[in-house]
Amino acid sequence: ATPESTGGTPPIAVDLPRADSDFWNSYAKYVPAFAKEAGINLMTPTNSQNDIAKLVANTQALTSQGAKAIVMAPQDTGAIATTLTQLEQKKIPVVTVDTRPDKGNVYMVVRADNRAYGQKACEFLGAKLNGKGKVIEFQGSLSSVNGRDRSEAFAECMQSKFPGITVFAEPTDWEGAKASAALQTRLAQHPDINGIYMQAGGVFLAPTLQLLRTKNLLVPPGDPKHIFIVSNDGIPQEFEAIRKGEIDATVSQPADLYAKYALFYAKAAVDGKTFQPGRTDHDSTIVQVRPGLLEDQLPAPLVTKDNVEDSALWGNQIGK
Amino acid sequence: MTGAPAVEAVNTSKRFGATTALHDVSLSIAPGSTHALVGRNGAGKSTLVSLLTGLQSPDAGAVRFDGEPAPPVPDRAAWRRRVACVFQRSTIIADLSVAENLFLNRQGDVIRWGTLRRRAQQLLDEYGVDVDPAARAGDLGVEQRQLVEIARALSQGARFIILDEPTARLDATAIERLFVRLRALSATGVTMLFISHHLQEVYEVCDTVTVLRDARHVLTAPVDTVDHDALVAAMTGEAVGLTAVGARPPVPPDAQVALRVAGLTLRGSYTSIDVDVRAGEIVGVTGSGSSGKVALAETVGGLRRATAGTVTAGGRDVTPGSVPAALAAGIGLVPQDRHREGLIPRLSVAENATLPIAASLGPAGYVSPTKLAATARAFIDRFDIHTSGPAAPVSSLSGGNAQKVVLARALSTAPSVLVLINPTAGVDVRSKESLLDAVRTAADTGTAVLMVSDELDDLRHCDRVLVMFHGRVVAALPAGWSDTDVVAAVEGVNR
Amino acid sequence: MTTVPARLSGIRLARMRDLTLVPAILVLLVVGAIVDPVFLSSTNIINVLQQQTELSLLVLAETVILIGGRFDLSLESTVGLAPALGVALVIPAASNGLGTSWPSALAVPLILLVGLLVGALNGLLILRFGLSAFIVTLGMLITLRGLQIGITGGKNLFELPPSVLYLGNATWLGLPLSIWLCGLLFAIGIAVLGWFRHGRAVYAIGGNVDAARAAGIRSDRVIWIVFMVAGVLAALAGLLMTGRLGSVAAAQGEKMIFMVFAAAVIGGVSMNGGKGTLFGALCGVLVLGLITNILTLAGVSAQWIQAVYGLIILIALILARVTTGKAQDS
Amino acid sequence: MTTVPARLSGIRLARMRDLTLVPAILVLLVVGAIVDPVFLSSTNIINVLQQQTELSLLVLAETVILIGGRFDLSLESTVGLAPALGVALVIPAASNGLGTSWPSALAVPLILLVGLLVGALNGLLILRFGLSAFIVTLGMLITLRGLQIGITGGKNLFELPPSVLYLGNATWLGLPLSIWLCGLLFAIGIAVLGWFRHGRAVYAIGGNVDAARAAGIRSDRVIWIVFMVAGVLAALAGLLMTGRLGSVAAAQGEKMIFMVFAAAVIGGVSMNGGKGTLFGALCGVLVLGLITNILTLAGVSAQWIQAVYGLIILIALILARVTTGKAQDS
Ligand SMILES: Nc1ncnc2c1ncn2[C@@H]1O[C@H](COP(=O)(O)OP(=O)(O)OP(=O)(O)O)[C@@H](O)[C@H]1O
Ligand SMILES: Nc1ncnc2c1ncn2[C@@H]1O[C@H](COP(=O)(O)OP(=O)(O)OP(=O)(O)O)[C@@H](O)[C@H]1O
Ligand SMILES: [Mg+2]
Ligand SMILES: [Mg+2]
Repeated sequence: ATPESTGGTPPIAVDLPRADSDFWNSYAKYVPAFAKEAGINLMTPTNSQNDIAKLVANTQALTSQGAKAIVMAPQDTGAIATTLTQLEQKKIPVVTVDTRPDKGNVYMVVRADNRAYGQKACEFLGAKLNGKGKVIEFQGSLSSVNGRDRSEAFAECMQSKFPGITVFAEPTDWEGAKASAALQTRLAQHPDINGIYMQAGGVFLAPTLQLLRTKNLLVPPGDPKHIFIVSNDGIPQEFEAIRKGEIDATVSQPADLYAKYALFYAKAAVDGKTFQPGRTDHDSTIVQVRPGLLEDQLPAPLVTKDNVEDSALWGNQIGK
Repeated sequence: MTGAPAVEAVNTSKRFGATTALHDVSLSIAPGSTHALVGRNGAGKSTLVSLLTGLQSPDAGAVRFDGEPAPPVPDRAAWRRRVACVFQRSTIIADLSVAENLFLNRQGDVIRWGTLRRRAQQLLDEYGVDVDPAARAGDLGVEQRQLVEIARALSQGARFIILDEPTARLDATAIERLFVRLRALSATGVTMLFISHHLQEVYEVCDTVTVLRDARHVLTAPVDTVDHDALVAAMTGEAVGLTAVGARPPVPPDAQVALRVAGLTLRGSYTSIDVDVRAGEIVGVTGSGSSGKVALAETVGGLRRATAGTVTAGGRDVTPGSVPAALAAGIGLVPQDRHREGLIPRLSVAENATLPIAASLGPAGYVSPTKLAATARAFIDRFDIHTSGPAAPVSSLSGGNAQKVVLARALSTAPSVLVLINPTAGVDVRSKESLLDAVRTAADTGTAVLMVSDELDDLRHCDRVLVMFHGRVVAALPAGWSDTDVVAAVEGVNR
Repeated sequence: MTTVPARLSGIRLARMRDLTLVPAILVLLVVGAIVDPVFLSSTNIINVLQQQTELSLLVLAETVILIGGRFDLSLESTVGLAPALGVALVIPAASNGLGTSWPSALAVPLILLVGLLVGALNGLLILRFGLSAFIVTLGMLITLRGLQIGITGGKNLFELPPSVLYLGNATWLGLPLSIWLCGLLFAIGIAVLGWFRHGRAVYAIGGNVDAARAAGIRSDRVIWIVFMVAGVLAALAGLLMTGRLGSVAAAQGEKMIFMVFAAAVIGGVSMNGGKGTLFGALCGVLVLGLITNILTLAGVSAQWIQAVYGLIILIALILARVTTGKAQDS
Repeated sequence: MTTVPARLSGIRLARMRDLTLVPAILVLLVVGAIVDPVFLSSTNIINVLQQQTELSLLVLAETVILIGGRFDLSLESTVGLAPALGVALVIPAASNGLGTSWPSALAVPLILLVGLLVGALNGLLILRFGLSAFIVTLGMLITLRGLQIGITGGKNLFELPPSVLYLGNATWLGLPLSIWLCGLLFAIGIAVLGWFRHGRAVYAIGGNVDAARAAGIRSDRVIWIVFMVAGVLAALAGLLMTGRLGSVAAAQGEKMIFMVFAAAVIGGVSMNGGKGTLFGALCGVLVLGLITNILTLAGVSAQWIQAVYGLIILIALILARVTTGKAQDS
């Protein structure tokens, strides 16, 4: 646990948000690789198992052990305010990944815009359905900010741009079984559902495909019975499904870039560098969200059959 | 007597922690004999039973059946072929039906409920138990449950049967029926071990008697060679006979009425009961199993709420159906079943005995440990409770000693009215005396006592005895009654 | 005291306790039909039943354990671990397998075996070592879930042998196989608990273990077997879920145990042992399934759905209490 | 039958049961010190203690309820709902408040009041209506969490009045106030349960409610009060957590109830009522806290940490069993 003597470089700590999601496990795999590449003295990553109290405890332990910068991905964005204040007092810079704290300052936020995910999904479905039809949306949990951002953006976009589309928003608590049950029930009620937006491919992809398969609804896009599906995450299995024509698109949430730039900014913070809002050298923009809070908004491309073979997509690099 | 003894305990010892429950005890029962095992509470009788039934294994010594070593402890089936037992503690499973309890684990691999119920009905009829085989066993009264246990043990077909205080919860008729049954079984060559604190029962059904005292074997002899006093002397280690019940001085007619029960009715149990108990008076109440006497006492004690009528103590009406109200009105209660509502097994003797007076053991609800221990020690001395100390959990006491704790608790509040339900059930002769003495002492100092009991020995201490039948008082016998008067009234025989 | 009315009321009471939830179910059916006519369509009813199959198997297992006077929280993680481990042993390392690549025909037996072993281990710790069932199975719950995450690296397993998918997917005579299976297992369970000596022994043990022992019942052995059967049932539930959802999710089964207890206890099974029936528990499962289905059909807003769900459970409970007039214990 | 050794051993045994976990704690301290010297630093130890304050208050509440022979699962959602509702009533609608904008001095009393009301409602349903405590409080758990999500729309509340933040944040004499507070409350709890009439009544009720009633204890009233006190303690835990984390999270308290039971039961509290001590339960809390801290310091890989955690709990349990030699019940 104690930082190895990597030539006395200051140790940088990473806390992983959860261990049971394909997306975050990919992220976890990228972290040590990029750390090595950047010559960072990485402490053994901790894992807060989607529990904010654990995140706080881990942060305290890492601080005691001498971390000079901390990378974290608080899934609950309100509950770290006090922790951030304490870390600020101890002059330990923080980089948050994926989420932006509601309150308190961090050195840099590295994330893709979750509202944009919902927006992109809405626009894709709206275009494919020609502005009318019935869409079922598997929401995450209301108590997750990312889920809420996606839901709100999706709802706003649908309402303003595609009023002819009826949206059934199903709360799932990120559980595949709940999504499957809701889809089954909705299909009985509305057999003419022709679009699905799932907010997390890792959890909802397999249950959805399985159910549609048993209902013989897994037909190619040309078929009038085809249900258009947009997913979110960009894991290899989603790409596979796109290639097979089982789903139509996914938003690739950049696990590799999350890891790479989180570590990049952590190192920069330790080295005393500062950043300004504006374009970056890696195809993204740094924006000032509020005074004292910079956010590097990484690109999150929509992946369809057209660009699914792009080798730059992290889902294509990681193997399956 | 030919061949090996039917049952033998050879130099058995058993310890529980620091308590020696049995010390080098040997017992040998000839085939076909009916053997009595007597001794004071805590002498080790039930412990010996647990060894003989294979529920526990002895620390030293051995058990033999027909000269052969007992089966290994895990082989319950083999034990059950050799011995059946009515345990002192209930082994009824409350949520199962009576029929199923009777044939527990011998229903056959696939159960035919109709057949099972019919067999149960036959068995119950045979023992004269008026219970529906389909009823939930937990809904039965104490004595009905006891009868079910007896019927179950006797029906198992074992050639050796142990009855650990089977009569403690039965009324006179039920006991008589049980004895008829036992004699019949005995005539067919069944061997029996019979435990009771009623020595006259020992003379009535047994041929040999063994006495245990302080975990040791004292004597084994044919019953007709030891008379009552000798038996008591062997049990207690003192060469004094039982003191005859001294007549109580008559209650002065001007003594105040401490307890007045007026027009009390509990639907389904009893109707229009009027009783006055004066300060210093002991009133007995008896009756058969369904006479409503227990329900009456429980109503007075605050455990039940009457449908009509009033209970008045010390001139004030008592709020019905509330034990705290009854306690505040000066009514103390010894409930019927010490396991169910008498004791909190894991708490200490001291805490159990002082539950109602905890408020007086320190300021602001503080319970001073020293005061608690001192109070409890006084109780232990006064009621002669055999325990390792005030801090011992009450579950480690023998049945009789546990009963004394319940009485101690009822008297702890120095009540002006004391309600007792079967106070001496399962209590040994000497303790019974000290228990009843304590009751009399309380009465002598002006406490009014209402004592519900089936035991003529208890009732003898009463100034008058009320007999209930089907929920009504049918007779009031002044002191000096003869046993037959009571029995006739209890059975509802018109005179 | 006459015996006849007593007998009548005794039987009536036992029956009634079993039927406690029937009024609640009827109310739900009516409400559902009003909410949306689709509700009563056979497709929808079959959907509800199929969605409840996994839960119902866990409830079957837990009910028997509860009747025996014990406790098992670890069932929910067996639902995840058993399929995960069984599958990981047969699929190639490239698909997140363990690299053993055993013949894939072994997958289903392996999955059930894992369940059996978990049950046996629970039994060992509880019965032989005398540890508290609650905390052993809670520790086991955490450990097994951790093992699953450790083995799979937290990944969902997507590439499953067809044998693993079959049970949760196939349809026989128009009904999902999983419904047939649950029906069969419940029928067996009801028969064993109601008419077989070994089933009755479970009631006796849960009711009064000393008395059961005195009657010659080998209580430890019976309970141990119950734990093992429960483990197998949980593994089977996991298998059905895997087939139905098409993958082994890292969080498969998570949070189910609360619903398992809810169904059993609403269905009249006592947490104190010795009391309850499988039929009642099954009714409990149905009630929960119908509530979820109706809330989905009614399109209750995501914001309030959970509060409404909780409230309805409380109301169903009160309804059951009122219709039987019996106080519930613990 | 000699009395003196018996008395001695009686006392020794009772003491021992209380000290069951002390060997486990010592082992953990040694292991922690070996893993990382930072472990024994006062900062780290204070951190561990502070992180456990909220759990320990819930454990305090649950232990008293368990000793009284009842059950409360809803504590964990009171941890979230009470601060959320209390805060939402005082903050402006713009910060996700309810729009009532009551004076912010009312926040803390309101929070505690919500806890009290939840406890009172639980008591009402369980004691007056005779419903099963398990299922009532499970229904309540779901309902209260649902209410919180409904009221806040699932959002975190982070514009909190300073009074709400104070308790979880302040430091007195170098120690977080929350640690002082927990210490004080546990001291009071231990004293009341050990030496006061009403505390002993809880043991009596849990040990044999019929006997307690027959002895004149107003068992319903006592248990009702216990539920209300427990509700207030849970609200207080929520307040501390809110202060410590700087906001009311929508999932605040989620999944804590398992740990609450784990701590209590590892600490020797029986699920059957009438048995256990607050000191033992507190040791249970410490054991869980130390294990988590050591695993973090040791840098156990994220993949395996949960499995290791579960295993260590099982081992601690076995250790406790071996050192006391007493079988644990339920
Ligand atoms: N399980 C036990 N644990 C501790 N002590 C016990 C246990 N069982 C019995 N004892 C003690 O052993 C002694 C003998 O008890 P036992 O029950 O054999 O007495 P008994 O002769 O049957 O008395 P009674 O006539 O009151 O039933 C008593 O001191 C009792 O407290
Ligand atoms: N609260 C009640 N409600 C309805 N029936 C009752 C109630 N209490 C008692 N009974 C019935 O009244 C009858 C007599 O009651 P109880 O058991 O008190 O008789 P008892 O004379 O006290 O018997 P025992 O010989 O056990 O002392 C029984 O049939 C019993 O079932
Ligand atoms: Mg005895
Ligand atoms: Mg009676």
